[in-house]
Amino acid sequence: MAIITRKKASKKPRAPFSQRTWSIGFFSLAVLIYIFYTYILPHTPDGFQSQIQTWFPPSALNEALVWVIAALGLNIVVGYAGLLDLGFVAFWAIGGYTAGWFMSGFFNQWNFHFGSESAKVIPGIHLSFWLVLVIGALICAFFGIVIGAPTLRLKSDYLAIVTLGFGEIIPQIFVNGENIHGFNLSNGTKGISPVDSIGIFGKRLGPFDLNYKYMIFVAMAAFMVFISLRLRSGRLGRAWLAIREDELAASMMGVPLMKTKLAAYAVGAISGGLAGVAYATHVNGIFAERFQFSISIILLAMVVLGGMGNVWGVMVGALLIAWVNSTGLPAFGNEINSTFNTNINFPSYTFLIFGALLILMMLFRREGILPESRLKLLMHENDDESGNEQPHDEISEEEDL
Amino acid sequence: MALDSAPVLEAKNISVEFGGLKAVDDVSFAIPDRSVVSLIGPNGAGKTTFFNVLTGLYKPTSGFVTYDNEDITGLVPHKIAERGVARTFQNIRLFGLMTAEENVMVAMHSHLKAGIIGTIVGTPKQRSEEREARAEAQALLNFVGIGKTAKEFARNLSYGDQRRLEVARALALRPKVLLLDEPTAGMNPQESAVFVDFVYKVRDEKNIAILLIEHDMSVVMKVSERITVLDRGTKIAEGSPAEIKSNPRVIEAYLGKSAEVH
Amino acid sequence: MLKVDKVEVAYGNIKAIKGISLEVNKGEIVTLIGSNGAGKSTTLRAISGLLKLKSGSISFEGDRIDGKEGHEIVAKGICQSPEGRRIFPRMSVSENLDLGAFLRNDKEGIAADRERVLELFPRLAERINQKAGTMSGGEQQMLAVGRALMGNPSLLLLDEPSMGLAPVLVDMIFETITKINEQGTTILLVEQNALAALNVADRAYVLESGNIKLSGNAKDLISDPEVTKAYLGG
Amino acid sequence: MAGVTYKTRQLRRRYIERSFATIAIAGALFWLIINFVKSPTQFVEVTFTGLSNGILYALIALGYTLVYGIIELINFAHGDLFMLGGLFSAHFITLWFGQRHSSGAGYGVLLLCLVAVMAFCALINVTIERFAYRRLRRAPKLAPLITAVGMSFILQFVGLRWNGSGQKTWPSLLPNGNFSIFGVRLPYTTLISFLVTIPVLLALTYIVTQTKQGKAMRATAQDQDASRLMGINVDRTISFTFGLGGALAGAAGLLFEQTRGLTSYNLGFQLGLIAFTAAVMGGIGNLQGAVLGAIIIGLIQGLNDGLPIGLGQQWSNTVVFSILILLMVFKPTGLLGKPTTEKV
Repeated sequence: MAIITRKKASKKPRAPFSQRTWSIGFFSLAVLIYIFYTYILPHTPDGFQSQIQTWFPPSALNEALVWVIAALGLNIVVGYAGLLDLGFVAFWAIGGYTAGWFMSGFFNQWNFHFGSESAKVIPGIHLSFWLVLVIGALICAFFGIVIGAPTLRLKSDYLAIVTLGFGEIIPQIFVNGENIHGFNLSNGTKGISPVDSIGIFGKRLGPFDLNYKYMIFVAMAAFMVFISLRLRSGRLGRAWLAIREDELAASMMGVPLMKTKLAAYAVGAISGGLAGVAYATHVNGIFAERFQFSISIILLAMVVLGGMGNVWGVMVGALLIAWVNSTGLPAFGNEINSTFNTNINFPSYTFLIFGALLILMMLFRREGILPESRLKLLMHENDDESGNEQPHDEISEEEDL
Repeated sequence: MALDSAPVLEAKNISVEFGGLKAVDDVSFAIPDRSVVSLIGPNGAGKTTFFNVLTGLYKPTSGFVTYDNEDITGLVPHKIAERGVARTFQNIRLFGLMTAEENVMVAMHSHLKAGIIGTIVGTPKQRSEEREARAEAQALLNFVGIGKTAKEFARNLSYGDQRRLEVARALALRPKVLLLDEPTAGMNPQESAVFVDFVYKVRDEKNIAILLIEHDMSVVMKVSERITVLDRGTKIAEGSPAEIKSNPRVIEAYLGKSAEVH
Repeated sequence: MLKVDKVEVAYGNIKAIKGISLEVNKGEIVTLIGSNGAGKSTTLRAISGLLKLKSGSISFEGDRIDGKEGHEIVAKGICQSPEGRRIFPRMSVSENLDLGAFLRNDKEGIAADRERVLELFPRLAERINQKAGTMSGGEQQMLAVGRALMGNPSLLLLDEPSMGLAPVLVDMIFETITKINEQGTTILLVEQNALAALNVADRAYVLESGNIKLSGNAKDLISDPEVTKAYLGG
Repeated sequence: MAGVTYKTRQLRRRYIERSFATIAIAGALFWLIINFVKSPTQFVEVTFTGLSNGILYALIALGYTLVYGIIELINFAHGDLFMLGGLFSAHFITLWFGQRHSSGAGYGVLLLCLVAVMAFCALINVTIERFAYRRLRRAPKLAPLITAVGMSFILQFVGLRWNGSGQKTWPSLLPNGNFSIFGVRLPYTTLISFLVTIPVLLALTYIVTQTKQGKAMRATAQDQDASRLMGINVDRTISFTFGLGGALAGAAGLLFEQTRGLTSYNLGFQLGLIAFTAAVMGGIGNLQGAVLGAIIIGLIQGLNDGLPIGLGQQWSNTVVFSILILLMVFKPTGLLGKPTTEKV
């Protein structure tokens, strides 16, 4: 069946998103927030300060940034390459435990210090935070490839299931890892705590140096944005987009499917690892039971709500959801309860709010808050007035393709 | 005419079965270098299946395919593509949400060398490579006559421009063989006539062989140096346009005067 | 009986048929011919309610049927044997035939029609318990036509019944089409095999690029130079 | 000769896969035999526990497979539907009808509850399909999948409000204690699991293979447009399928609540994931496959959790999901699934 004519689209293509404007905006906002918390907030009236502490505590901001880092990685996998990953929490967990192993007194049978600002007398492996970031990223990239290599041949649904299984296995290994043939891998449910603080310019950051951590996390998020944008505009990014649109045509144009998908997986995993390390220093420990399926889903929600494929959209989505989840909802609940003298447990509505948000977005604004222009077209492909599906050739692919 | 030159792509005794049904049965076929040859046949004759074997989408049940004297049977599609077998699709399969330029650049994937790190850092080498690729893409778009549409999404192009973009994209592989799957489907007679000239232009200026699957007989007869006719998976005739036109088996296959033959 | 009036159908922004009008009268065989992509199948799919119209109307025995769901249109007595057969491959021949009579409750009538179909296509009787997907193309085609007949249609739509069949079978299919028509079923036939279709049809419409280019008596069209040209490149 | 390399490559791959499978199966057999020799009665007991878990999974897995078979959607909310079924049953029996012990009246209520809970879950599932999934049938695949995840959250929320955040225990109307055959002691609950599940499975088989509605379902699963041409109301058939899956989940919910005596709002997720794995293992979309996969997974879990030489319960999920991943890698279509032809 063929297509006869095609009305020439009268609309001029929209001017490409100005990445520069966005970058400058991001940077300025980050600096402004820093100035506000460090220099202005202490001089404001107490009432205002406590309001800020309730609604926008700096620790929540830091945590939100950790989510941003991970969501940006998932965006590469889901948003760029179109591979559904439901087990992203695994990389987060692996990153976290990397920090636990190399930045604490956990392996107290050894005593090895390198670049860390912690006291030399404390046994255990103590490496510099920056080095651990690299190690965590590498380990995650390795696992990304290991899990990806045999499974990326699968069709999208199956891939989702396998990643989901992976996301269940890894945390369980850590939960049960207290005694693997006598070796304590993870300290089980007790977790690893405390984790060394970040050292920077010879200074050890204490648990209350939130503003320094903020800067570090902002820099990491900026790094992920940079990587995303650079890759997106290059050879690999084009191949990812092509695969997302039409895998078969892409392979016919010389794009190696496996290698390209693996690259997406590996880069995504790296960001998961970075987020894991950052999170470990943020909460000052690693606790196996936190790594649940819901983390994978929340990350996916961030990517989807923000606008798959658009780093800025994903960032907005991640900040918003992380904030609602950690402080927005409880603070809002307290406000309501004290105003109306009610006693509603608002955080227990998280499920409802997330569920409703996901469904309503899918029904009414599938492309997300800040969509990539192409995604908007994609998501509404078949709901034009005619509602007729585009016919396609049926090419039966053989099993081993 | 280039029919006497050595074959650049050759298929020998290809059979393809789907669940016991033979879609292609023992078909041999050669594309001489720099020739324009056509594959015709009624719907369901196995043309597209055969095409899919040449490009690696299907693996033949038996037989083999060689390209430049190298066995490429059963290689995955991207390996065949990067060696220099390019194709277009019967129902246009562009990357609709990428610009025309990006579409062409995707097909340059195998020629570009930049790795992940190089891309992130933006090494001078990577930058100049990108620049050159972009220039080459623009040149290809100009070549097929849609140079002005470089920054438009492929899906917003007119139908004829989409067909041209598909050719530009295929040419970006720097192929020695270009396989065109019903390129004039949905074109009116004037557009088809323009297309005939375009095929020659591609062949002559890019120095490549062209294999055409086509329904429009006027196009096939005008453009082909040799025609192969498939019917129900087997080759029933092969020869020059004049020979094919007067071949009774071909007339039968097309017009269905089957009673006399059987 | 069937009246298609200025119908347009689009896939997305792309118009596949651009204002087609045609009529089928009771007892006729009408054929719709044209090259690949001319919009033949799209027309049939629109009549069967699988595609939504962009504009125009379709009426059947005086009632508007455009905008109705597929199953409602079948209930009115329009059955289709679709392009590419579309039999249910993982079901037996017998089950496929039963599905053709899905909306009917008259056991006797169904049994009679089943007998009629198996008489028209004795091969199906031999394969009655075989999985439909394992049969040859020709047998699948017979099943597709037979399945549509099981709905006891007053109007039968046939989309490319000869596609990919061996010549012997092509002849057989066209003979059967004539037979079905003689038994009282009106037929709208879409074909690429123009000559064969024109031979059995009363009237014909020639489609090109989504428009009707020619129409008239089938016998006249056979000798029309334009038709010959379109099919063998003059 | 050209062409040979490709054939040998294919053969080699097949050979590697075969030997891998043989080694894996041989290893599993070895493990089973050792355990059997070590403590035969325990072996038989855990086998039955595994089986009774397996058929419970089967009820849930069928719901996944039915829905996937017909509209290719992984219905993430299905496990949570099962959870709600359990909650409904607990309230129905214990609170609304006040039955706490095994008795004649209790059995009557139990039967009544079975009907009620099946209707309840069927209704929920049909409603979900009608108001969410149906509108997304033409959207890219990711959209309905994410919607299903959202639905799962909403159902969990309902469970959370209804049940509270902790685990709740409930009295069971089933007879306590064990019976023994040939010296092997089996709990009555295992027997009852079989007594409930087998008729339900038979009824399902009957509906799908013998009735008109079942035929419509199978036809719709194979080809929606062709089904329309047969006069099948595709929307209604899909609704019916969701209803059927929901009813099975409801039955599973009741069974779980009565045999384990507990409810919890997040139970559906865990069990749903395992049941889903079972459906995939059997070849998603294939009904017998779902039952087979569920029984295999139930057995594996039972054996792993209960045998003297095994990884133990804390590794249960890891074992199940590792097997799933291996299976996906070597046989992506599942045990009974057929290679799909993808429409591209």
